[in-house]
Amino acid sequence: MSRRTGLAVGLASLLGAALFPLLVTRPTWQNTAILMLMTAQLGVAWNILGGYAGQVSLGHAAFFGTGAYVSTLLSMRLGVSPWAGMLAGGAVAAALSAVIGWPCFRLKGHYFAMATIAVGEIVQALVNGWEALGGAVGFSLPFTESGLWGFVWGRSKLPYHYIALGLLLLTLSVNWLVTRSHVGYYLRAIKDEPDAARSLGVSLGRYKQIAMMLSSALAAMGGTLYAQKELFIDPGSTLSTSLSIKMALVAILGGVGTLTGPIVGAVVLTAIEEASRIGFGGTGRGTDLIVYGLLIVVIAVYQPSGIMGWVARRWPAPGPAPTGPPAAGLAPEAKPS
Amino acid sequence: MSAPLLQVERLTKRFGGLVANEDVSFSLGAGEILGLIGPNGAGKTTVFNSLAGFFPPTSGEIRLDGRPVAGLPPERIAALGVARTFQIVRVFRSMTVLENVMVGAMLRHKAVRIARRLAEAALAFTGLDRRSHEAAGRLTVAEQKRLEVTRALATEPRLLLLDEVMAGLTQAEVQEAVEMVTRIRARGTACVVVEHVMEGIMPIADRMVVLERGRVIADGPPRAIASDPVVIAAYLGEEYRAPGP
Amino acid sequence: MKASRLALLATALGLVAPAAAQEIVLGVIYPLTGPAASTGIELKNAAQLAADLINGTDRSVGLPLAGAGGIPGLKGAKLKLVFADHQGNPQVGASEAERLITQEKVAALQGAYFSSVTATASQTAERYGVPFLNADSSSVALTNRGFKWFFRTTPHDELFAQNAFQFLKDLEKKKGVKVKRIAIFAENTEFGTGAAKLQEKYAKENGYEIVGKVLYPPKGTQLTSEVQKLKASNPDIVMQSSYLGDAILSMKTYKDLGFLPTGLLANDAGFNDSEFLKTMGKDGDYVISREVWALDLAAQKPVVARANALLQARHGVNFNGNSARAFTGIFALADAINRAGSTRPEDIRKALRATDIPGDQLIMPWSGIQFDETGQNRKGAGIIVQVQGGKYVTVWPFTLASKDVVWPLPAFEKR
Amino acid sequence: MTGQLLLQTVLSGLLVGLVYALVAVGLTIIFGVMDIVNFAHGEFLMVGMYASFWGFALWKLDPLFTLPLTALALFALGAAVYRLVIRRITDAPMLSQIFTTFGLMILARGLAQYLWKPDFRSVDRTIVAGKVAFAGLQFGLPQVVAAGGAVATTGAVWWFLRSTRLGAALEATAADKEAAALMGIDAQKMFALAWGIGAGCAGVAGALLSTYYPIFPEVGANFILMAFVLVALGGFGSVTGAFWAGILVGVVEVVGGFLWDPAYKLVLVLALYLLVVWLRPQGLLGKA
Repeated sequence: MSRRTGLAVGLASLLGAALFPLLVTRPTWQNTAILMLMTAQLGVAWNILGGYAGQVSLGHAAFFGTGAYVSTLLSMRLGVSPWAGMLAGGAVAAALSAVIGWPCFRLKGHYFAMATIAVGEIVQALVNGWEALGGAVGFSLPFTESGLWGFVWGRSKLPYHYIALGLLLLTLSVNWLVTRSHVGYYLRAIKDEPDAARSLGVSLGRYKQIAMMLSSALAAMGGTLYAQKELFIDPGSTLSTSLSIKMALVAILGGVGTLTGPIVGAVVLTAIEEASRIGFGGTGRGTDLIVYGLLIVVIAVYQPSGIMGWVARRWPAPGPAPTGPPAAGLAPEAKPS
Repeated sequence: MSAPLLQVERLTKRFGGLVANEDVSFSLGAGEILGLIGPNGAGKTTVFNSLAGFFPPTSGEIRLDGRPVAGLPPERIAALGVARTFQIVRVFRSMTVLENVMVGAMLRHKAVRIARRLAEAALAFTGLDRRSHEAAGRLTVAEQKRLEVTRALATEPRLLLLDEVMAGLTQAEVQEAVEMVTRIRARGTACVVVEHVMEGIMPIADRMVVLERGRVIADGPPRAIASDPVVIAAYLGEEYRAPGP
Repeated sequence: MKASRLALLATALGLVAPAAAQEIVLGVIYPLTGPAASTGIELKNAAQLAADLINGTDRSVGLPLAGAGGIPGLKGAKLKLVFADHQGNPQVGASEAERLITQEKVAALQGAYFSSVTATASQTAERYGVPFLNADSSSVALTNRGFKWFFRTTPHDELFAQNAFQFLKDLEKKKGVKVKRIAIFAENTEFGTGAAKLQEKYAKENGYEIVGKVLYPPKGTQLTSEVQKLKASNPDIVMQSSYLGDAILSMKTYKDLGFLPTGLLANDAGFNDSEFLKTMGKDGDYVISREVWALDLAAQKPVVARANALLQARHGVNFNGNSARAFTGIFALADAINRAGSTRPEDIRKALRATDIPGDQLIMPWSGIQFDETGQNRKGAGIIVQVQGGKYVTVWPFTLASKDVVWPLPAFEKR
Repeated sequence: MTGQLLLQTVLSGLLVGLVYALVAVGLTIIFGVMDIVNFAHGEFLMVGMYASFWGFALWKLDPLFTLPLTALALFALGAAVYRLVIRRITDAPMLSQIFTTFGLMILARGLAQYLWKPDFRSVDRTIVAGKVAFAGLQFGLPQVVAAGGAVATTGAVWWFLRSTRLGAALEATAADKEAAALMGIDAQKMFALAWGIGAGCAGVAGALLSTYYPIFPEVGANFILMAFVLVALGGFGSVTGAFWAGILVGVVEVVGGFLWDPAYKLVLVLALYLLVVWLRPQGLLGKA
């Protein structure tokens, strides 16, 4: 679709998202909407590294968890406002990603993905055994309705909805700015032809690292929002590999390497999850898993390049095709070099 | 002769048992064009890759303006003003022609607007400006090679390494390439050109280095090279003589 | 037996009687998929049985509200249970609780087996001001969060730890068995580490020596290194906290590596799951476990046998600690709603605070149900059971014991 | 005493590692031939275990008797999964391949719970019940038999790849799809074969494991991470790599867990993997 209609659709959905909780007052739908916004934010954050830089990380929950733990520890032990905790969490996650990224970037394709799974599992196991970090018990945050300063609200969903929307917009704009800046050009160049990019003075490690740090910082901020909304964090819910895979799934389903792909993916995936669980969960026969698994397979098989890929094919925009699936190190023929 | 821009001394490169280069030495002044020729498998591209930093030489020295650069990674060597093209073309397929060149320009100018302006200028210089909004993947091989040159030029290099830029071109396209390299040199950029197309390289090279099985067997002006019996025996074959006396 | 089958039939018929005046909807959240699904479904079946008994007209089981044809205090309104699956995920537990409260308009909630999920689900109930009855999570933390709407019928880990050491003391007095060296073996989750901490505390207080503390990641592929470590610390008894899969795997590994302490004191969970004995057969014999229910309580409380017969008839399995607590939880809620005579949350909460169900009206070995200011049932009590002849028999407190405890643990070969 | 205990843990680790290796061999064959990481590989193992269980529960056949049947059934299942689903995504980017196999994993677990209830099952009386004890060391007989079976199967697969025409065709396809096609090798048949053998290996592992490991719909999750680590550690696509990696990881896990802390045995294995892969990005025996 042309740039103008693309923009129109974008603005319309933004308006829709903003008005949604005012129009739909049923808390369950409001909660599902917030879940979609939070999942979308994580998908967009993941996409900066997985889509644009072509580095498929399956251990991103380590950064999400870092955000959740840092802000929780700061607020519970030092009384620091979770807002400051959110920024601190982002910084710590960025630093952690630098430590993790540096050795992992030597690896390509499947090896990189496997290494990130290993890192994610190690972080979860270490936090699980570390008493000072709450160990396996995790933390229950105090349920004080301290409003904006304390980042905790009672029954109303609206504040959480708009914070989640705001965080999503922040993540989108960072993503957009990256694509607009030289970093974005460099990342696309690295993805297409890493050696050619190096011959033009592009340091692969540094720019992948920039993408990784931005991606992990934003994922960490998502972690803080999760902690403040659920008021309970433990290694299982914030550091698990299944959470990392979900972040990737959302971007893949929507269309990797596209700006809005992960948002569409988040909406569809969350809808499938909620509907299958609410619809069939109560039976206890596992039917919700069957429906969920079947839908994922069908979507993956018939829409390999994701929903936005289908949209781009369906209504081809003038000019070059969207970046589409990353090539370097990921296309099937790229053996791990 | 100004201080040598590039100095290669006793460059040797072994891949396990295979000796790709052995004791290769030559030098190059600013704004000079050096032809690097030799039969297939003579080690030309290995020299290129060593110069561009894709793998460290087994032994020997490479100096740029007197500064040793052997072993530096390609991105550092690029920053020092050495740009290159690839024997097998490597354009950024999913990006437009203009965007490809902008990536080159961004080495010196990170601001996107300035990089775009410089890229447009470079495209005009190499005559690809008509195709700037095409997806690079859709260009012909000849155009893609020209795009690589443009992209390399956009990094404002002092030394340009051209790896068989003229291979597979029609007669007319070879002349265009020769004309373009001459204009590049006119701007003060030195070039090392690896070529098989003799009529492309002979007229523009200030000096020629001939490689055979990894060793330098001749180094001198094109005319001397064309008539040097050792070179002829190894590479040129009887029937060819340099144009003119 | 014939009479009870007829009664069951009547109950079934009762169900299809014309719709009652008004329906009381209760939300029940359990893990119906994922690794704990088999336990979740046991809890679900038990809760449904309780509701069906109350809605039915058969009074033979002898529990006060059973056969009352609905809640008398609300003109015979029928109980309707709506089940939700939290898949063992705290976030899903919270959103399911919210869905049940806002969409299904439940009058009260019961759940959620995993302490971590109970934490988030009960938090949502607290936000909405809906009574949350927890029948089966034993983490101590749940009742010191200062919640107004949270009520727990089951005793928690602190009490179970005290029971375990009281049992060892009584054992010493009665049978002159001197236990000195204790090894703790637990999964490194909230359930395991929580229990381990309490066991360490009470071991020190009672002068026992902790010779080894082995924590393991659940759902592992093997437990060889763990059992080797236990064997190396050569303890007199092992206190173990494992869910079903690891309980089975660890017992088999004990046998393979020829390791057998004089006593194996399990912390319920996997060791009391109906699958455990089915799988282990006689290798599971003589395992001692803390429990809150055992079939042989029927000797002193006939209601236990009658209720168990109904579950046996419907699902072919006996009650166990988990399902008995789920069953009792529903009755506690029904009793409160009946006394409140309304489905308004505030009325139910006040009624729950005033709950005082005597012990003989329960199938549990408790002196009754009475909630203290933190919502914890102060009359809950644990018992200790031992597997003898393929069945769980009560061996402590000695007053309730139906069999004498077999100590030490006979070698696997000599069974 | 500790010397003997150490030897005991090393050998126990070896036994466990060999079973890991068999599961990983199946996974690495699928990857080697098709560059696809099968997230649902654990579920093939699960189906193998259930097949053995039902053989035992319904007809009182010991899992070791029905092992060949289980292997064949899983071979067929693997080929069928390829034909029905994977065939459509062979050329899709790695990401949607991960997405598809992840979907298959969830679907398989849901079906298992739907068909066979979520309860824990086990084969309680198997002919290999009992213990092996010598020189003060003790091992469960099922574990020893399982390790033996795993080595035999891995050896058979290795022999098949090395010295049969079909095996050579498979290796050729792994090396270069297009070149193999030029030589008249039907890639589709090879892919189906790869998925068949991969699932077959998991089926055999399932049958062997069912003699001592509890069986439930989620059992695949316990083994899949270990299989991934072995494939990456051994080198994607390398059968021998997966084999040696299995032994190494098995020993490191059990001995490390015993000497240091069982809570961190997985961390030990993963740290070992990261170290090796960092030094040799293509894994122990992977293609550079």
